[in-house]
Amino acid sequence: MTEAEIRRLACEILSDIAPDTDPATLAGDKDIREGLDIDSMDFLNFIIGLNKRAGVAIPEEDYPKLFTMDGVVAHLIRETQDLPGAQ
Amino acid sequence: MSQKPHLDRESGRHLFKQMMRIRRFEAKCAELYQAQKIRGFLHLYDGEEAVAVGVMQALDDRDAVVATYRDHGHALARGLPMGTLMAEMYGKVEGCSRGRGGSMHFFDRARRFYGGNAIVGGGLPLAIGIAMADKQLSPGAVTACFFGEGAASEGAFHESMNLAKLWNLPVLFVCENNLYAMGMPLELAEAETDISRKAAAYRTPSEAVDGMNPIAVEAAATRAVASIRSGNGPYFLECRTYRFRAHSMFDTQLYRTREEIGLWRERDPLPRMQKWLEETHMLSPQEVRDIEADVEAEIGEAVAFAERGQWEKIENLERFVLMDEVPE
Amino acid sequence: MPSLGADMESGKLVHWLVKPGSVVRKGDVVAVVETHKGAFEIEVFEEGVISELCAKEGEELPVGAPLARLAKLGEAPPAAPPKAPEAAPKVIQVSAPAPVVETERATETPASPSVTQPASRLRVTPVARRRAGELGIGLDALKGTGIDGSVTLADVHLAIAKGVSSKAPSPAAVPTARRKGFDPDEMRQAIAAAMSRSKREIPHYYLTSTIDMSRSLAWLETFNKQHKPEERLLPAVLLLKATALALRKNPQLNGFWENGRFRPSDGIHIGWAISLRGGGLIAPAIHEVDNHSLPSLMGALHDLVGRARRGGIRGSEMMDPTFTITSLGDRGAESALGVIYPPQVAILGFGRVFKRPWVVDEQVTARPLLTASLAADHRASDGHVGGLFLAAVDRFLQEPETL
Amino acid sequence: MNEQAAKAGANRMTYREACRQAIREALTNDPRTFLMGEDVGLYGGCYAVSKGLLDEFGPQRVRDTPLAEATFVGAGIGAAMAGLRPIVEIMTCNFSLLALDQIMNNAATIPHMSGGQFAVPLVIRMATGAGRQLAAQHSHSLEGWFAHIPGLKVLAPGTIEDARFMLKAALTDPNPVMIFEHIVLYNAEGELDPDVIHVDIANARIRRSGRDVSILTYGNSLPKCLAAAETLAADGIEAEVVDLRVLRPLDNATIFESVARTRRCVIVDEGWKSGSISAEIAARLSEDLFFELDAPIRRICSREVPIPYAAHMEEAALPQTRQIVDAARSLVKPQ
Repeated sequence: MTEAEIRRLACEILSDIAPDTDPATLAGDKDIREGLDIDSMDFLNFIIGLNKRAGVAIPEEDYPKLFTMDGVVAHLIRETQDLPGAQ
Repeated sequence: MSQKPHLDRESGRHLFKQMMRIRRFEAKCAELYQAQKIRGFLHLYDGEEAVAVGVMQALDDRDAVVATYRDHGHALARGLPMGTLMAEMYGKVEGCSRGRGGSMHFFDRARRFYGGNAIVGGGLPLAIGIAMADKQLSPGAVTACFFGEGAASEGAFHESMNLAKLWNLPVLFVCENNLYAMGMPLELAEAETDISRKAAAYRTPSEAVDGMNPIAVEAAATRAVASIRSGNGPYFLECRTYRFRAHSMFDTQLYRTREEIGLWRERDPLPRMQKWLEETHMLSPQEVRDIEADVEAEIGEAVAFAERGQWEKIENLERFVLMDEVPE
Repeated sequence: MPSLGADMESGKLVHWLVKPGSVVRKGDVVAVVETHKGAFEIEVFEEGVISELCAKEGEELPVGAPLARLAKLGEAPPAAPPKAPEAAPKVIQVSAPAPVVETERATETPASPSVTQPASRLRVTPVARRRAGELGIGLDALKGTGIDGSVTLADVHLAIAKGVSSKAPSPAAVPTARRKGFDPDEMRQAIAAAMSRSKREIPHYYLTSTIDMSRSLAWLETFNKQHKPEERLLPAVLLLKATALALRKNPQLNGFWENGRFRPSDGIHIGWAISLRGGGLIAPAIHEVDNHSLPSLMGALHDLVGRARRGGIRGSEMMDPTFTITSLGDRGAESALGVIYPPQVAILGFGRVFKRPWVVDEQVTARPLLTASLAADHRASDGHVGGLFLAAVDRFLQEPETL
Repeated sequence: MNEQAAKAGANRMTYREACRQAIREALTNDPRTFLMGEDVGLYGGCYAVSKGLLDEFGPQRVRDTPLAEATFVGAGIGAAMAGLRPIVEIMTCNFSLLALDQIMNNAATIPHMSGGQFAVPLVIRMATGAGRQLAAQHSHSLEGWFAHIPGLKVLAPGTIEDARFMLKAALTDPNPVMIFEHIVLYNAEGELDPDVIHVDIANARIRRSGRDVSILTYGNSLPKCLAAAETLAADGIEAEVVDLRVLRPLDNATIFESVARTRRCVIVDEGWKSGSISAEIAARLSEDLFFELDAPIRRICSREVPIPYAAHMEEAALPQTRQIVDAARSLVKPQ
């Protein structure tokens, strides 16, 4: 996946979770949980969404890498490259 | 039967005690069935004990056993602990199949007991496969496959007889011919009623033996197993026997007469064996009473074990439908 | 008008889902009522035939006011309701389309391939009906462009774009509103009322205990490692289950203070405090928490939080809690001393898990610690019970594999 | 560029070849594995899948059986219980009915009935489906029946990749796994990604993404659905094609996620409609996803006749691309 695709996907999932926010305006290094005021259930839903829609495995120990949008992008780029069938 | 079995005091006593364990255990089962402790189908082996006890004498630990739904005798003679069998019939989790099998489906991996199978003829193809695996992984091991004469009507019987010989597999076929497939008399079911002759069509050596005589069965089975172990392929034993009780607990036996049952009763292997052992001074009346007391105590413990047992938790209901791994 | 909570004084009947003559069974949803906590589906608890609708849609009624009258099945309504026009012969009328309308529709839409439904019935797809309900859009106003003339999700969104009248308070807010009829100001008022009453009437006592979470968290880590994200558990479910099991041992904290005495509850239904986006708080029940496995509890919690935020909480879920938990989660404060939600008699607050020094085998070592704070009603129990309860919660959390 | 093309050429193969390579790999890697079935050896397999393997591995590992489905399938079960990892081939799924007793009463029940003491790590492969004018006793799609049975896993490879790698995953699984290879797909050719050496047997796969309607399918209906999606795209309809791959246990999560997103669903299944796997999926969607649906569920299945011989009748009896296009379009753009 490209960076833009990942950002779009992440924002889509997040706006479903926090419909009153605009995740696209969130600074890349800002903690998403604070920025959008989401709790651990919301964050789990975010992980589930990423796992399903991007098809990447996200073990629990990697959660902290996904606290910021920059982190999400970096992690997903790396993971989707390793994915079988990736172009 | 004209064999001169070598029978010492110890093995005579063993055969007698094993048969008594089965007989008394099943009498207890019938009682517990009527008290509604045991449910489902309950098929008693009463009268046929000599077959299982005699055949098991010829087997050792490396061998495999495939049984029928009338499997209490096979399981006890093979050494499955009586308590786990009783617990299984109670439906308890301590049962030999964790309460999922009941009377017709005893299993024991450690003793290579591949199950009571409640599809007539259903165990024969399994025995073929087990023997194939043993031939590769455990040369010298024999698979003893029990089935009734009713199975001889099934296609799987003929397919299995054919494959066993075609592939020269170490299978001991043990036909327990008790003359009735449920209520279907042999002569109404088979064009050739001499079951042992069917083996000839598959070029498999066969013998018919007195299934009411454990010594004769043991002798024949020993010969058969020796032949199989020496690489000659399958062997077929027809054990001519009789069940004294009904097919299952709910059977009014319209298909046979009291007189017929009475005639066979005279050949009941237990009193015959007892008489013979006493006459030859291998067993004193006191020793018989001691054996009875042992057996009763074992049954008492088995029932207590079953009573004490736990019910499988319903959250485990779907456990083992799909396995997480192949058990070692 | 049923009472859906201690802080509810009145409610507005939004929708009738039945009409005179409808046959209803226990558990059927018959109406939608809007309160300051959002809209709730109202269940009926007896079987019968609706003989009269007393409340009109849009009407605000005090708790206790009759909404409708129910006749026994097979019984004619006691007296023909005075103003009901088509009352008399047909008491039970399941679906009786007027023939005129039928022909009208039949000429309007071409013969449809699926013929099982009467053509006169307004066809609305399930998702469109749900969304319209959430947004307060009346279905009758919508034109269906979907298969067989059905109203689809697109039709609902189109209606909003065109500004079709919505029953929601402020039309401008509709497209982003995710809950039915929720008004932050009203909810604030309601919370104020209930909490004031609690502090006024209930003599609270407080007990605090620090719990070493290392075993629970380690167990959770192992479990989650073996499961896909959607099957993973949050620490919250361990807290819920441990609390429920501790309540089983200490039933004096599980129930209600009513008419000057404590009434214990048979089931353990824990109210889980959920903060709503944009402010506000509700604490609907998870039923029979002690009988759930952890995965099933996680499912229940996930479902409940989702519905709370979408506005799909049922009235009974608001009425049922026998005990409340407020858990501050992983970004919260150190501890939470709760205010009891009357008529319940206790509330347990969990703070955030912090790594702190802790003495194990005479050695100081870093451990993840959690502060559990019980606020309980001194009329119903004494501190001794509270202490036993907190100790039990701690003990269960030390044996997560048994939860 | 040339190098790349050469590399790609080496990985181009038929579905049949992929099946054969999978078996060869299994026989090479595990001495406990053997292939057994009617005409798998000397004849080379009814559909030529195992051609050449007898010469390579010998008659113990590639074992011709007499025409005795009940017993050679049962023997596979016994051998699996006693430590081997057999691959049993049933020539065509119509013949599997002769072994149904063994599959249902032994393979699927013994692990549970023995309280977990015995596993049946067995793979049963068989040809399924119609499209070669083989008439009613060689053309049926019975995988949906087997998908009814708890204790079995049921796979339907619809791509070269799955034909190549599902067997490996199936042999690693401790349970009886049935693989249904579609007779029309055997000649299908495709490119194998050299980096993929493993596929799972748990998940459905989205073979084409789209937002307007989900088309759920498997086996030889997959290429038809992909073709339908192309046609629909020209019409501005973005169809998502979900390859079920695993019919038991069904991957609810992927199915629900897709349909919850598109809110419309067409299920394409070469089995008969009554009591089919498509019926099961439709029921699950209406049970669990009712409030997400924006249109009725549609199913395209085989007509309820024994599959006939004559080409025009056979074609009329099977799901065809045109019907899939029409069904999907009617849900997205009714007029």
